[in-house]
Amino acid sequence: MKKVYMDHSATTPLHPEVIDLMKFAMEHVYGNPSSLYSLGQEAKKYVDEARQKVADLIGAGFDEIYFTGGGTESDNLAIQGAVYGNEKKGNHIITSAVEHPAVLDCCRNLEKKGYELTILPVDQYGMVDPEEVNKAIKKNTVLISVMHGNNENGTIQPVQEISKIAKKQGIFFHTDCVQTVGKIPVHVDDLGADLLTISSHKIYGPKGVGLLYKRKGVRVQPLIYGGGQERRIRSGTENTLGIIGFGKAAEIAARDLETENRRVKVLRDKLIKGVLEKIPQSYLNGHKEKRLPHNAHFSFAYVEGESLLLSLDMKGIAVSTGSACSSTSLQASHVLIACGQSQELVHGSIRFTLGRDNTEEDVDYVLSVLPGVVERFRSFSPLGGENAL
Amino acid sequence: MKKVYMDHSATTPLHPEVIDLMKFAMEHVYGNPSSLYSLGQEAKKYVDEARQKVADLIGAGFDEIYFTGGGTESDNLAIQGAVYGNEKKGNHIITSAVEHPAVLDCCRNLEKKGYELTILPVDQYGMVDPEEVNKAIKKNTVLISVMHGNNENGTIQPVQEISKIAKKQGIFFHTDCVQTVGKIPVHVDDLGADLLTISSHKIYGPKGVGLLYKRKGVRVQPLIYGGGQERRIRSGTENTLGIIGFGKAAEIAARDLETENRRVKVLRDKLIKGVLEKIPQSYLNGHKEKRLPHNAHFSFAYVEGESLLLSLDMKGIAVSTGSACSSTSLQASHVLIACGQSQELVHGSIRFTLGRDNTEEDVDYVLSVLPGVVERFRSFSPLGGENAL
Amino acid sequence: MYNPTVMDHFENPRNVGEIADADGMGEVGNLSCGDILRVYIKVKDNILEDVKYKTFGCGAAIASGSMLTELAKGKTVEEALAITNNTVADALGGLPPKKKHCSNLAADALHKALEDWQTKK
Ligand SMILES: Cc1ncc(COP(=O)(O)O)c(C=O)c1O
Ligand SMILES: Cc1ncc(COP(=O)(O)O)c(C=O)c1O
Ligand code: FES
Ligand code: FES
Repeated sequence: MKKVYMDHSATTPLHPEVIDLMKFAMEHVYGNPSSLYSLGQEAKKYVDEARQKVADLIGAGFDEIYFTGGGTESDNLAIQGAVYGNEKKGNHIITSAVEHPAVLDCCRNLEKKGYELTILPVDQYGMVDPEEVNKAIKKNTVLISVMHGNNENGTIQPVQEISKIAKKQGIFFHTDCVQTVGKIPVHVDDLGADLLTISSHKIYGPKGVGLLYKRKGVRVQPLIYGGGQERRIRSGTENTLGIIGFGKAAEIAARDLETENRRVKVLRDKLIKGVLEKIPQSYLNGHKEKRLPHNAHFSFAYVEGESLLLSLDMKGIAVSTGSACSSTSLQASHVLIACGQSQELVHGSIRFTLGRDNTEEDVDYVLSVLPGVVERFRSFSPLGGENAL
Repeated sequence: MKKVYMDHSATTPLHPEVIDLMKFAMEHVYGNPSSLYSLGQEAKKYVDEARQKVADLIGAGFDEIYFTGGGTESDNLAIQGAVYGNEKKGNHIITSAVEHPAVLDCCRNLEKKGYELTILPVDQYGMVDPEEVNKAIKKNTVLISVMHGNNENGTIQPVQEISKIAKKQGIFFHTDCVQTVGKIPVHVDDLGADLLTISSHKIYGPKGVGLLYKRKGVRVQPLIYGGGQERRIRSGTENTLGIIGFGKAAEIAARDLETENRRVKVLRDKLIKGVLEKIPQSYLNGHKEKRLPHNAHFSFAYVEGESLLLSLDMKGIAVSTGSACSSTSLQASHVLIACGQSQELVHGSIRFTLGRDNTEEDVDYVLSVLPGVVERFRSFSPLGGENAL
Repeated sequence: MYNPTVMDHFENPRNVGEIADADGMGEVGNLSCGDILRVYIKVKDNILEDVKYKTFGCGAAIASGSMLTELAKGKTVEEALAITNNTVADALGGLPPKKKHCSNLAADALHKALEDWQTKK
């Protein structure tokens, strides 16, 4: 059966060049980078090379990169770290309603602990209005966290404008770039970020490793104490193998950024056009232009996402959904709801996220399969047709 | 040149069987375990298999295992998590003076935040007296954390007796088993642990992955919030590759525990005997019998550890030292100091930790090289000889 | 961690030892931080005819002592007084940041030895 993986925003396979380097490292790079003898120093050299590569990818300094156990940890370190590390500056956090749970749940937990939290609303595309940021700022605001590109509907936020406002008021600005890095240019100075999150496994590197960019001079309290690795910000023996793979993935992401994403965007546009043409009552979620080049996110009226997902899986197509039925918490996508979408449409949402391995044939295959699957579930549905909402 | 790696307590090379499985997983297991389609569920199956293997290794239930980013994170999650998660029970923590920094610095940070901390003294071997634990307990004691085996001098603590005391008083008991698992039997019920830490890279698995065992019913607050992975205790996309390697390493550790450690102990004993015989004014640190089977830790009067380490490295021998000069903080080993050793002897301490790759030839090689190296540095030293302290 | 020059001086330290009839001796450091360095000098006609050292310290301390003796030997007292920790570290091609104090040890010990010679003179 044909296999089409279109869930690259969930995770990506390792790039073949990453695999090759990691295979080498598994056999040859086993010292502890903190050890003084040559085997340890050799491992440190590899870790430092990777650090330089990820720094180069985002225009950061070598010393501004802190490796972590993933994007989620980096978000938590940025937010908890900046808040706990700057208690004298204030106790109010601003974020948006469409953030990843790694940001949103972290902030909500701080709210439970007594910090003040403002969650900014978004428009129908999931976009934050910088004017709202301005209005939300108080004397005690210490941190603003707004993501660069949304993991569900692909909308790109006006991060530059928001960071300018933060800077003017002397407030730290964090941005989650897990979905944008390797897809669109991410440069710490262009974005005006004080803190910035990246995860390796979204750019064809291994899972379980990520980084926090921390601008020189920004105070962050560690989440994890111990041996003092990563210049005391993140203790724990370095995940050398993961970091080495991450470094290679970053190098490739920088090298192939333009060509690959131009290629993927063409496929993605064909997919969007085809779906909206072929399937009645299908809607594109997220912003039309200001969106990630690999993201096509739809809601289909009268069908439920998990069923769609499972049927597509049977046909070899891997995608994700914002349906409540599919989530551990049985709650529908907070992103689509924040965009004002009805619960019913949210339940019928499907995300396609393209990547390096996808071809035009893959898109044609999806376009040949999807309409029939949607149609079939609609024929089961008590909604729609005569019973239309 | 001959290469002898004798720093297995710092980290271990990947076991060949672990490498094989990880090579397979790199190519074939790339789904996100949280994804519903088959590729994701396949990844989940691998993660679950690994979870069963690590659970079996320590006699725990499948649902009592929480994967983390390493031993350091597990220690922090156990301690911060238990303290923050049980604020109503109390705010006093008991630990020992010889814990790993992942425990000690984590506890010290809580002390700064207003929690009460008792750091138990140890005897000359680094052993905690259970009677001291009893005396230290207060009404508001919520957690006792005492490690199983020491990473520096190899001394094994009377963990069973301490956990019994904790249990009687209804206090949670955490034990760091990073150094003991795979070396001596570690069973959660035998040890009486409510919380227990293991790290993968000390048992021939990959770095950057570890686990927290949490007995059913013990409340722990997460350090990291987000997608709710690891049953909400540790969010973040699972480090599938690392977890798969860890699982395999655990399987091998269980299988080879007895034979391998009997073999290593014979070599280690030969090393200890040889060193003490051949090198005047050399001292064995840690307990003679109650010690890890692979650990030989010495102090040599009148020489400095970092120089010794570098000279041994030039001869292909990798070891570690507790000398202040070798540490980032320029502070001498807190473990040896807690054992009452003089600063000067601490500076001359060298740790040999043997492992699977070591042979009797390796020991003979060390014994042929070490006395000369020590002698040479003694001839440089302003201490000793006529200027003896 | 250390550059090849440092490693060379570590492996083959120059002028290790004591001078039995030294004209001056200087020792710095203390055991609590593990760093002790002792310098012996022999002075004739205002020239440092011989310089030797002993140390209980790390690789950087051993290399710094060795480099110091090479720098100081044959110099006038004035020239020797002008040797600083930076002179030593630079001659070694640089030391890791946290090892800068080890080169202090060497220069300071030399200055103490010169003081000792001065007071004995
Ligand atoms: C926007 C965003 N932030 C954070 C994360 C979390 O990263 P990780 O999966 O490495 O924990 C993800 C992906 O899951 C994401 O899409
Ligand atoms: C006793 C002990 N606890 C905790 C750790 C930390 O584990 P990790 O290196 O996986 O962070 C180590 C090793 O460094 C250790 O020896
Ligand atoms: S209908 Fe079954 S979970 Fe929604
Ligand atoms: S002598 Fe201790 S760090 Fe150099």
